This record gives sequence, structure tokens and C-alpha cells, in this order.
Amino acid sequence: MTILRTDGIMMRFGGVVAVSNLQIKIEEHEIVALIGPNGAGKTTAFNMITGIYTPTEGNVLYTDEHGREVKITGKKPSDIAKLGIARTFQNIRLFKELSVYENVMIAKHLHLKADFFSAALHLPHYKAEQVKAEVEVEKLLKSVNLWELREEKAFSLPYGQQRHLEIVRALATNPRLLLLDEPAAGMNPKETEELTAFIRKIREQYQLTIFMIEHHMELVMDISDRIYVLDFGETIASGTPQAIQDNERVISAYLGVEEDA
Amino acid sequence: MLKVEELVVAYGGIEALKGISLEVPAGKIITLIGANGAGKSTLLRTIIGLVKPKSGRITYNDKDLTGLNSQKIVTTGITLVPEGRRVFSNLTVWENLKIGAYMRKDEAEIAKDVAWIYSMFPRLEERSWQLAGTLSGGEQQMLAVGRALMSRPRLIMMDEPSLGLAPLVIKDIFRIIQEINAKGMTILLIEQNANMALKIADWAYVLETGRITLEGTGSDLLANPEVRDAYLGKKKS
Amino acid sequence: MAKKRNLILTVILLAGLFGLAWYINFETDSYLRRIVNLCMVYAIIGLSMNLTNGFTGQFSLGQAGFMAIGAYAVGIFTVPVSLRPSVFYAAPMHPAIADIHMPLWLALIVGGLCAALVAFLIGAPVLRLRGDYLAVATLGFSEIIRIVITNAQTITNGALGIKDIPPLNDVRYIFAFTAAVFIFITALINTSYGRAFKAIREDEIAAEAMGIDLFKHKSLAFMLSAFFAGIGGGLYAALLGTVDPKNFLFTLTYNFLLIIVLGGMGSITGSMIGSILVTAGLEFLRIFDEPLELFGVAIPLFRPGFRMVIFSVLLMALVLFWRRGIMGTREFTWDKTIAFCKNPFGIFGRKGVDKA
Amino acid sequence: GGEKKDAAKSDVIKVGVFLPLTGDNAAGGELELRGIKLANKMHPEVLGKKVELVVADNKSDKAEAASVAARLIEKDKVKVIIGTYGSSLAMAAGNIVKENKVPAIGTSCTNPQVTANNDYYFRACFIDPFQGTVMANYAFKNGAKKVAIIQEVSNDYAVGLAKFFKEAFVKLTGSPDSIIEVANYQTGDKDFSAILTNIKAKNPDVIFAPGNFTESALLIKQARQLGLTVPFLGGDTWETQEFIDVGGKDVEGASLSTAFDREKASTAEAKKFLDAYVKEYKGEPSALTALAYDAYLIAIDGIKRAGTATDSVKIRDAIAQTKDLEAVTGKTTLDKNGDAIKAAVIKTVKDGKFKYTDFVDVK
Amino acid sequence: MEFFEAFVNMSGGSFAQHMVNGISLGSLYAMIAIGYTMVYGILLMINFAHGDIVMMACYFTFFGISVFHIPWYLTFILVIITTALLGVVIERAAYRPLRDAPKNSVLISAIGASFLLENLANYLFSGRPLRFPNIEVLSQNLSLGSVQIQAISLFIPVVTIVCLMILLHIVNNTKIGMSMRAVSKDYEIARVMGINIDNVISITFAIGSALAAIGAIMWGIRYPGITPMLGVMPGLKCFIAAVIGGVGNIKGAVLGGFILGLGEIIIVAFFPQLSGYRDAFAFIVLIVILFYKPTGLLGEKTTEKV
Ligand SMILES: Nc1ncnc2c1ncn2[C@@H]1O[C@H](COP(=O)(O)OP(=O)(O)OP(=O)(O)O)[C@@H](O)[C@H]1O
Ligand SMILES: Nc1ncnc2c1ncn2[C@@H]1O[C@H](COP(=O)(O)OP(=O)(O)OP(=O)(O)O)[C@@H](O)[C@H]1O
Ligand SMILES: [Mg+2]
Ligand SMILES: [Mg+2]
Repeated sequence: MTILRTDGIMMRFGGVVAVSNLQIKIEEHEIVALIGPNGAGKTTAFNMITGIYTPTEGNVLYTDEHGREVKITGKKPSDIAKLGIARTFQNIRLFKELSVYENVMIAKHLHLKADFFSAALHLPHYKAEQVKAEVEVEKLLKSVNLWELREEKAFSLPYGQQRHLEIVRALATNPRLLLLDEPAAGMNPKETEELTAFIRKIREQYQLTIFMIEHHMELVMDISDRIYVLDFGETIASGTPQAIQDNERVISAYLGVEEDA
Repeated sequence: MLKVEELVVAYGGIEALKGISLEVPAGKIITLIGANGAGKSTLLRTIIGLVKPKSGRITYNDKDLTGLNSQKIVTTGITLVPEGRRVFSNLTVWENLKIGAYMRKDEAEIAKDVAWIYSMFPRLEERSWQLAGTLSGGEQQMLAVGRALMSRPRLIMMDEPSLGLAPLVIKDIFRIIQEINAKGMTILLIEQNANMALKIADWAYVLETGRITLEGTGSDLLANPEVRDAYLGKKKS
Repeated sequence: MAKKRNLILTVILLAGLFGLAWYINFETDSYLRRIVNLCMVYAIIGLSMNLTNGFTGQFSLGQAGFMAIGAYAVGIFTVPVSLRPSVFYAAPMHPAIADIHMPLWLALIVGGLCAALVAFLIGAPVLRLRGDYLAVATLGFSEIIRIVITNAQTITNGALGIKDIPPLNDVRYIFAFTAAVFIFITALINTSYGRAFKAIREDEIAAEAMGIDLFKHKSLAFMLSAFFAGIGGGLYAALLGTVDPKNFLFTLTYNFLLIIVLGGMGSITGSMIGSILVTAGLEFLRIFDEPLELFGVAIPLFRPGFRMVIFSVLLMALVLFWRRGIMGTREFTWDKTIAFCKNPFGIFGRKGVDKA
Repeated sequence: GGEKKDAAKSDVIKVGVFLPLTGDNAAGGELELRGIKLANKMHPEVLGKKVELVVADNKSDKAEAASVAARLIEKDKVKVIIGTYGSSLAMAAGNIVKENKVPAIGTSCTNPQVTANNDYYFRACFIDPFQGTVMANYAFKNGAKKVAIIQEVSNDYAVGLAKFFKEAFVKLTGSPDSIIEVANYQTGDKDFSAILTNIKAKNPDVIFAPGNFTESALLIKQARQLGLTVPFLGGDTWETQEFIDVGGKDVEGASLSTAFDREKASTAEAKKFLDAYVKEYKGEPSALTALAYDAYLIAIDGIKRAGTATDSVKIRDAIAQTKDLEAVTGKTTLDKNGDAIKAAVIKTVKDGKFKYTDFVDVK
Repeated sequence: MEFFEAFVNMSGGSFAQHMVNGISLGSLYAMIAIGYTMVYGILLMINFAHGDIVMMACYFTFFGISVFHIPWYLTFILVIITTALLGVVIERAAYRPLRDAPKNSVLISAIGASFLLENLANYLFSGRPLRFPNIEVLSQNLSLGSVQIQAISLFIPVVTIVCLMILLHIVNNTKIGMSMRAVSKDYEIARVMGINIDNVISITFAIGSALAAIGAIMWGIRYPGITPMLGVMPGLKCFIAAVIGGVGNIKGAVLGGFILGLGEIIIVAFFPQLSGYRDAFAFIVLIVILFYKPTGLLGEKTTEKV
């Protein structure tokens, strides 16, 4: 089943066309990578999907948990998150001054049913919801070894752990589709390998579909089911890792000639 | 020429650098590798005067730089390509380059250097009049490198220039690093991409949580099993 | 276990404070009562301002306007009907409201609700703005409210103001309101909603991507803030017994700004401490306005106006040298207090993970 | 020094003075403080004890005014209070004096609400309705048929005067159209060119413009610049040197009503006051100074007749009975509201001075 | 309807007079608004004390001419210099120590600085108004047909436009201008480029305050009463003018100034019964414009890059 489909979306900033006529289709439970040179428009595509930018043209269509296809173009980012799309950011955007624990608990807010009044009065139905959320958050934090550090402020974590925390925070929204923008940026090869394993694990554990931007080719080739390649805002290729690796256009625009170490 | 002795730097109460000594001889490429949060950026920020050290000494050609402010330090011919690019987003690409040459007065030479940088990064020339803030990450990184070069530094310190760049561009950047090194510039390079960095380095240091744990020539470290295990990953070589 | 202990301690503290309020009310002079009352009213308004500015990170300067709404609700509805003709001597009160009379507590709530309603209406245009823009727009709104009040002669008595508001100087009454507001805001901040507010303060884009509806939550914080500011303004009016538009110049908001900055933006207990220090401090500084004679020589520095000079210097010194205020974003908690009592020097050591 | 005060408790009588010495109304407060100090100098004793002034600044702010009044009563234990300039400030203190049963005597707070429903507030000045009516009569008497009003809408005093002027003038002319325009401005406004351009087009005979003297002086200046030559009328707030300083020759011919003038100074007290004033401060005293002086006189007269300086309720009762007191602004009697019944003087600016032009007695 | 009536009833002379009034007020607002925008453009902070700098400049002029009897043209020059220095001092004392602080601290410090200047003026010069020195040449009245105009009102727009031109040139085409813009974005890296950011910021403040002084002199001649609170309302309105035009944008400040000045006059001219709401007008315009253009009319439209 297709979970996400973009129907010719285009984004223009002033004179610059950052993305044009982008056609993407993601099947449920796939891991799809989006690669391409810097400035190709990858992050912009993510921003259009998550509602941070509204496409100048075209539509983004998402199939919700009931199997209905809904148009999410023009919806607020928060509503899109509620539909089950979560993301991380290219430049980490944690709630810096808040604790690790709070960072993740915040992500649980979107499913809260109690209104502010019953929350402030700590009425039982609010409390029940919170206890459930606390249990889930504990589990998530333990899975990335951040439970011990839960009282630390987010900014004081080392970079790698911040990346992990951001992913866990996204997971806490109970997404069906997870968008990762350069999760391995700034990681050395060893950490990148660990991350690969982690992404695989969460996909299985939470039955996720993953759509990911990445420049680390080992990671991309290793993990993706399919790859889209963007250049100058347009799709220049798509297919399996093997096909992409051998694609002439991709090599000349992005990968470069493989030289051995 | 650049010498760091027993440098200790603390943020609040926490020491990010716990007594580091290293040397950057003229004309060489020196690389510093290490995990996230090891203190690499802190070292560069301290050298350039953005952070004041708690103790230790930094000298450059025997001039004591410890505790001077950045503005003084850069006049000695040191420059920095900062982590996360930090181009002036409200200035055009061209103005960013011009401001790189802020301390220079030789207009004719500046124009030549701009042309040189454009020839290295044709992408920037296309975008000459675009505000730098609207460039993509990779374009901004090119600009940050270009801007640093405009001051005609003798020592250029680069903080993860390959961060978030496409493989093709990374190769370009590394090629350029070697190119400018060949022109006589000294380079202090911080990289996550240890593989490539060690390949071009004359000498390399490994930094772990505020301390230097290993040093050696680039090829030595590349061959070192500990390093390979910790920073290079299993596959590929 | 610890939770239960904390609850008991809190109840004891509140009871103790209420006893103190009782004592102040009956055993001390009206000057002290007034100062104490003013402290508490300022605390309510400081708390309300902290909700938007400190917790939600929306720098709003509209507190004076919301206070004005609450104050006028009290002014309009609590003045005895028989006295109204002499109050509205220039132009009679509008017949629609001329006979509506309410007890104080009801008028306070009506005032709070009106302020919240106005906050809801203006929230739509202004809450989209960030930082300085929001500050100026809200400041502008508080001025508009004041100008409207000035011109709405038959409802507000315009510049003539309203007097003969039944005076309130009962420390217990105001204490009860202050305690209620304090407890409500504390409880709210420690819920999921409170975390959502803080998330907005930290990073709006990330908060939105985490499913927090920005407008809804900002608007909620803004309305609650206006509601409490309205209540505070109403108590303020009852305390003074008279209101007029000049009371609510935008500079009034600066007092509360000072309170929350001094106490620490984003700290509830900080706001309480701030309001006491500012109100009592301003009273104390009054000695600078009185001529001072040292050894028979009059010191020429001490004359009216000197106090405010010192006050502004203190305000600046505060932000310059102590910018996070007394509490920062921390709170006074029983856990920390007890830990402190057990080991008074522990705070100097490195803070570990102290929760079990 | 506080210790000294306590030691000498028995042989001094403390009188509280609360005035705006800083803030918007500082200028008025300053002038009134002069009057009170002067009066204290002239009449330093009552009941054989020395009268000591306890001066407090209410910062032109209501919350402050209330605190300061409470402080005077509780900390300084004064049994009678004098003040203040600014009706809203007086009203803020109104509840305090009522609650503590300490009488207060307003200097120049002219809003009727100050004394209404408050047995403990009195005043030495006349009230806005009276003043507005006086000016309407004066305008009518001098042949005005069409009047434009420009009021400082955020100022209770100006709004009160304007309202009673309008009523009286309409009654006198019998035509509601005789008021051709009522324009508003806010305290602190500096530019009046638009209002004045409109009014100029309507050709009034005279403009009544009650308000603060700073704004009013600027208003008249701008009127002259726009070629508007009709006379301006205003209220007692104009009677300050600053009005003439700022307005310069443009305010020549502006008329106002006030409580006091040298030429109409009929009482012996007035002569004493004038001499003392010239000696102390030079120049011509303002009516505010005279009223403040009178407020002090009313206070000590009350204490004298009450025969006690400690029982504030008795003092209040005595003050309420004030009748034909020899004061600077004429023989003073307080009516049942506690307001002084007083004649008004009309003055006009001439050669940079306020000159007596007319006298309006109470009917 | 009322508007229509007022319009029909208005004679040509009145209309022209209103326009003259509006342009003169508008250019005054514009002049002071430019100063706000300058400082905002570089430090990204509202210099709340700007209005009070205007007030201080008025007192300086008073002391120069009325107390020390210095010829007015010399006084003007001295006042511009002194005020520029005052601006620099304020920056050093109140803003420089907060270079690395969160924006809110700076905003609060600015409010504190404004408060301090007002209280200081109140304490030193008392709350009683002083008369701004009368300079006959500039304050005399001229008649153009039925339109009355004060000599200074002819100069105000000219001076404002000239200042605008000079400023635009400095900011866009000079090295110091470029460094100002660089400092406004990232002063840490600006330092690494060898820019002395303290100097750049001082220069910015000096220019902004000098403009405030020029504005103050023109303001004083036009509205010659000086009080410690003099700067508050103009300060607020001119700031609003700057925001309407797009804070940080110099042309925007001028545009905003004219919109406010003319708008206020037009409100009173055509809707006399709304004259009491005149001050609210500025705020209403502000909110309406921000609603449609959150960064002001000429402010750069930014989509935050994520
Ligand atoms: N401004 C700061 N305040 C407090 N702590 C800081 C600050 N900057 C860095 N640190 C801490 O200092 C340590 C070293 O940080 P630094 O940025 O130098 O690491 P790095 O080696 O450059 O890592 P990366 O590969 O992530 O860039 C980290 O633990 C970090 O959390
Ligand atoms: N808010 C914006 N305003 C103007 N231009 C923008 C904006 N956001 C992106 N762009 C432009 O759109 C193009 C695509 O940018 P985008 O960030 O999507 O690239 P990317 O593929 O993610 O690159 P990178 O791998 O370097 O992050 C770039 O040329 C960039 O300059
Ligand atoms: Mg990107
Ligand atoms: Mg780093």
C-alpha cells in the first residue's frame, strides 16, 4: 500500500525554484532514501511534506491508518504530525533548555485528550493518559541508553546522543512514517554503522516506514529499499541501490567516480 | 609555527579540554580526529580567541596569543572556517567574499582572489548576487571556505568542512585543501571523515574527551587497528 | 512517598501563610496591610505575565491593558447603584448596565473572562508575530484598550474615572485569590500543557513538528494570562477603591516585567519572590526621596525623584549582572530544600542525577 | 532622623502633606508645596505646639498615592492630611482617609467626586462644574455666540470643565448649535494642527480649551501659526509661569478662571501671604500656591477649634464646621459636601503676565 | 458618509493645510524612525531609549542656547555631537555587557535605560516644562495663499530625505556599511573576519543618536515644550513607524513615518469625532499591517530556513 505520494510538488523562493515537479511514492514499511547534491532541494521536499512550507504547486497525499488517502498540502505541521508523520531536522532542533525526559514527553502531547482544565486539576482521566505516556517514554529512552541521562538538559548531551534523542523524540509521537534529515551527519563511520542498525531495529519494532536524506553512501546503499536522486530540484533517477550506483547521471552529478582507498 | 601547550578550557564548571599540547608546523596539513563532543571545535574556537582558556598557552610564530581577542589574532594570519558554515546570510555571496578580505587594502589583488575562488567554485559565481542565507548547505560550505581564503591566511583552520556535503563536493573540498596547501598555506583540519582526512594529513592527532590519546603520521594512524576500529568502520579501506 | 510528604508540607505551608494573613489582617496597621496586599496583587499579575513571557516564550507587554479590563469590570459592577449618579456626574451611565450590580468575587471573574475574551480576539492577529514585533503589538493593544476606555464615557466614565468602589483591604480575601492562582498555575505548568508551552518557548518549528498546535497553545497561554491579569487588575481596583484610565499606562507593565525578570523568567516561585522584593523594595527606597541630614548637613542628593533614579539603576544592574534573575527557570521545591537542609554545602558540588 | 521625631513627640503636631513631587503632575505639586511651607512658616504653632510637616511624594501615581496616605497615617501618625494636586490622586487616597477616620484637605483637586460620599475629604478650592460655568458666563458676557471646545479627553479635570461649560453656554444662548465643535486630544499629544485646521474652517468666536498647561500652550501656539486669531479660554491649570514661557507671545490674550489675584485679595491674610511669598520666592504667586496655603490654614483652624491634635474625628468635625475663615483666597466656608464656596477671578495674559480682568462671585 | 460630508465641506485651503501639516509631522516621525531602524538593523534590538535620547537632545539644546547663550547653529552642531556620544555611552553601559545574552535581556535592559534617562531627567531638570529656545528664522510663519506654514516645516522633509540618502549610501555601498550588516548577523564570525565589532556598533549608535538629535531639534522648534516624558510618545510612535515600514529597512522607516503622520492628520481632518482615538490609530495601523505583512511593508519576507 502506498503511504505517501507527492503529486508534482514544486517550491519556489523568490526567483529560485528549489524543487520542481517532484513525484515520489513510498510504500508502507519501506526504507526510501533521498539523495542528491547540496542544494538539490531535499530538505525543501521534507519541509513540504511536513507542512513547514506550503508547495507553490502540486499536492502531497498521505494514506492514513484507516487506509484513506488524504491531501495534506496546506495543513498545519502539527496536524500532519497528528496524522502520523514525524521527522528530524538537518540542524538538530531539540528543546535545548529542557531535560531529555521532557523533550520526549512533549512529543506525547499530541495524543492527549484531556483539556487543560482537567489537566491542571489532575483529574483521573488525565492522570491515566499521563501514566501510559510515562511508561512508553521510559521504554523509548532505555532503548537508546538515555534513561540514565533523563534529567540532563538536552544541550549538554554530546552531539551523537542529541541525534539519537531527536529520533527518539520523533518516535514518541507514534508515527507511521518517519522522515530523517541527514541522521548520520557529523558521525564517524563507526557511529554511522551503529545508526544503521538502530534504524533497522526501530523499523521492525514500530512497523515504520522510513524516508531519509543522507550523504553517507555506505549507509544509504546498505539500508535503503529504494533511492530517489534529486538534482536542481528535479528527480534524475530512482530505483534500487544497485541501479542507482550504476546510473551514469547519478555518478556524474553526485557520486563521482569511485576511487579506491 | 602554531604551538598549543597544556591548554585547558572549561564551559561553566565542565572541562571540555583537559590539557592539550600540539604543534602545527608551517606548510603542513595537520588533522585532528575524534568522536563527537571530544572538544575539537572547542580547540579551534580557543585558538581563534572566541573562547578564553582556563590555563595553558597558545603561541604562533613565538607570539603569545593566549587570551587575545579574535580580532588581534586574525591579524597574525590565522583564519577559521567555522563549524556549521555561518556565512553572513544577509550579505550576498560576493559581499561575503569581500568581507573575508576585510583587513586587506589591496583592492586589485582582492579582485583577483575573488576570481580565483569563483574558478574553484563555479557554483558561487552563478550565485554571486544571491543572499548567502538562501544557499543550500553545501553551497554555504563552499562560501565559508572561500571567505576564509580571501584573507590570504597563512594558517587556515577548518572545522568539519565536509559536514553534510555530497560525496562529489567532499572530494572537491579535499582536492582544494591540498591545492591551497600546495600554495604554501598551513592547514589544521578537523574531520569526522577520518578516512579522507588521514589520507591527506602529514600528521594527525586523535582527541578523546578533552585529551590527546594518539598521534602519528596520517598513514600510521590509518593503519592503526584501534583507530580503524573506533573511527573508520569495519568495511572498506 | 516523597510526593505525599511534599503535599503535606505544601498544605502546612499554605495554612501557615493563611494564618499569617489572618494575623496581618487583624493585628497590624493599614499601611502594612496595604503593602502586603499590593505584593499579592502584583504577584498574581507577575505570575500571569510569566505564563506568556517566561513559560511560553512570547514576549508580550499587554498586561496593563488586561488589568484595565478587569479593573473596570470591578469598577463598573461593584459600585453601589445608589452612588452611581454621583460618580457618573458628567454623563449618566449607560442604561443597559446602570442597574447591574455584582459582588466583588463575581465581578472579578467577569473581568477575568472579559480580559480572556479580548485576548482571544487579539490573539489571532498578534500571536503570529515573533519577538519584538509581538512586544510592540501587545503594548499597542494595551494602549488601545486604554484609549477606548478613555473615550467610552457612558460605560467607563472616561477620564473622570470611577470611584466609590467598595474598598477591599482584607488580606485574607486577597490571599485566597493569590493562593488559588498560584496553585492553578503551578499545577498547569507541571502538566502536559505546561510542557507544550515550554516546547514552544524553546523551538517553535520543532514543537509544531511534534504535533503541538502553535496557535492553539499560544492562544491558550495568552488567554489564561489575560484572565489572571484581569483578576489581578480587578483586585487592584478594589484595593485602590477607584480606577481611571491613567492608571493603566503601558509603563505599568514595566513593573511586572521587573518582577518576572528579578524572580526569573519561567519560574513561578521566582515571580512570587520578585513581586515581594519589588513592592517592598520600592517602599523601602522611599527613604531616598526624603531629605537626609547627616551630622546636621543636608545631603543635597536626597530629594524627590532620587528614588526612581536608584530604582532604574537597580533594574539595569539586575539585567546586566544577574540576568537570569534569582531563580532562573528553576523552582523552589521541597526536594531541593530538604536536600539543602541535610547538606547545606552540597549545592556547591557537581549536581548529579538526584531523583530516585 | 527618626529618633529625634519620637523623642519630641509630645510637643509637635504632625501634619501630613502628600503631593505629586515627581511624575506628570510634579509642576503643580511643587507650587503647592511652596504654599504649604509658607503657611507653616507664617503659622508655625497651634494649641501651643509646633506644627511639623511630613511631606510625601505620591509620584503622580494612584497606587502610590494610596500607599503614601496609608504610610502618613500609620507610620507618621498624622491626624490630618493636606493634598493633593490631581483629583484622581485624591480619590485614590479617599478610601484610606475614610477608613482610618483621618480628615484630608484637598488643595486643588477639583473633581466633584473627591468629596462626594466621603465625609473625611474636604477641599480649599472650588470645583469643576463651578469653574466651567464661570467661563461660559464670561464668554457669553463678552459677546461670544459660537464656541469651539478642545478638551484633553484623558484628563478628568478638562473633561469636567468642558462638560459644564457646554451645558452652561447652551443654556445661556438657548441654542445647542452654539457649540460648533468638541475636539479631543490625549495627554502628551504635541501636534494639534489637524484639529485646529478643522476649527479654523468653522470660524468660532472663541475657543474653550481646558487642559494641562504644556499641551495648552503648544495648542495655542499652533493655532496662531495657522492664523487662527480668536481668543482662547481655559481653566486655573494655565496659571503657571511655564504656560507663558512655553507659549511666549502666542498666549497673549488667553483668559482663565482662577481662585486668587493680588488685586482682588481682600483679606489681611492675603497681604501677609503676598509679602512673604515675594520675600521667599520672588515673582507672583500662583493660585495653586495660595490654595495650598489655605488648605493648611483650614487644617490648623480645625485643630484649634477641635482643641485636640490627637483625636482625628474631632478634628474632622471641626473642619466640617469651617466658616468665614480668613484665608488668602477670600473668606472660606465649607459647604455640606466639604467643598469651599468661593468666588472666581478671571485673568488674561498680557505682556507676559497674568492680569486681573474680571471677578465672578457666587450667587 | 460622515467622511464624505467632511470631505465635501472641506475647503481647498483647509485641505492643503491638512496636507502640509501631515507631511511635516510625517517627516518628523520618519526622521526619528530612521534612528530606531538603524540600531535595530544592526543589533536586532529595539532601542527603547531612542525616544529618551530625543528628549535629552532637547535639553542639550536648551542648555546650549538658553543657558550658555551659544549661537544656535553652533549649538546644533554641539548637540548632535553630544547626543551621538550619549548614544555611544548608553550602548557601552547598557547593551555591550549583554552581547552574549538572550534577546529578552537586552530588551529589558533597553527598557531600563529608557526608564533611567526619564527618571534622571526628572530628577535633574524637574518635571516642569522648559521652553525650547526660540529661533526666529526657523520658527517664523510663512503664508502661502491661505496655507500657513512654519519655516521649519519646509526644512523638515528636506532634511529627512537628505539624511535618508546619506544613510542608504553608507549602509549599502561602504565598507563600514557592509561590516554593519555582517555584525548584525553573526558577530562572532564577524570578529574572526577581523572586524572590530565594538567599533562598528558604537558607530551605529552614534549615527542613530545623531539622527535622533537632528530629529529632536526639528521637533523642539515645531513643538517647543521640553519635559522628561517628551520622548515617550514620539518614541513609541516612531518605533511603530519603523515597524510598519519593516524594522531594519531604512526606506521602510521613512515610509512608515509618512503613513503615520499623514494618517493621523487625515483621521482628525475627516473624522473629527474620532479625534480622541487619534493615538490609537498608530497602533491599529500597526496591527493591521503586521497581520498582513508580519515583517512590515518593506521588511524582507523571510521564510525561516529549516
Ligand atoms: N557553549 C557551550 N557551553 C557548554 N558546553 C559546551 C559548549 N560548547 C561545547 N560544549 C561542550 O564541550 C564539549 C566539547 O564540545 P566540542 O564542540 O568542542 O566538540 P567537538 O569535538 O567539536 O564535537 P563535534 O564533532 O560534535 O563537533 C562537549 O561535551 C560539549 O557539550
Ligand atoms: N527559505 C528559503 N528561502 C530561500 N531559498 C531557499 C529557502 N530554503 C531553501 N532554499 C533554496 O532552495 C534550494 C534547495 O535547498 P535545500 O535546503 O532543500 O537543499 P538540500 O538538498 O537539502 O541541500 P543540503 O544537502 O545541502 O542540505 C537551495 O538553493 C536553497 O538555497
Ligand atoms: Mg538539506
Ligand atoms: Mg565540532
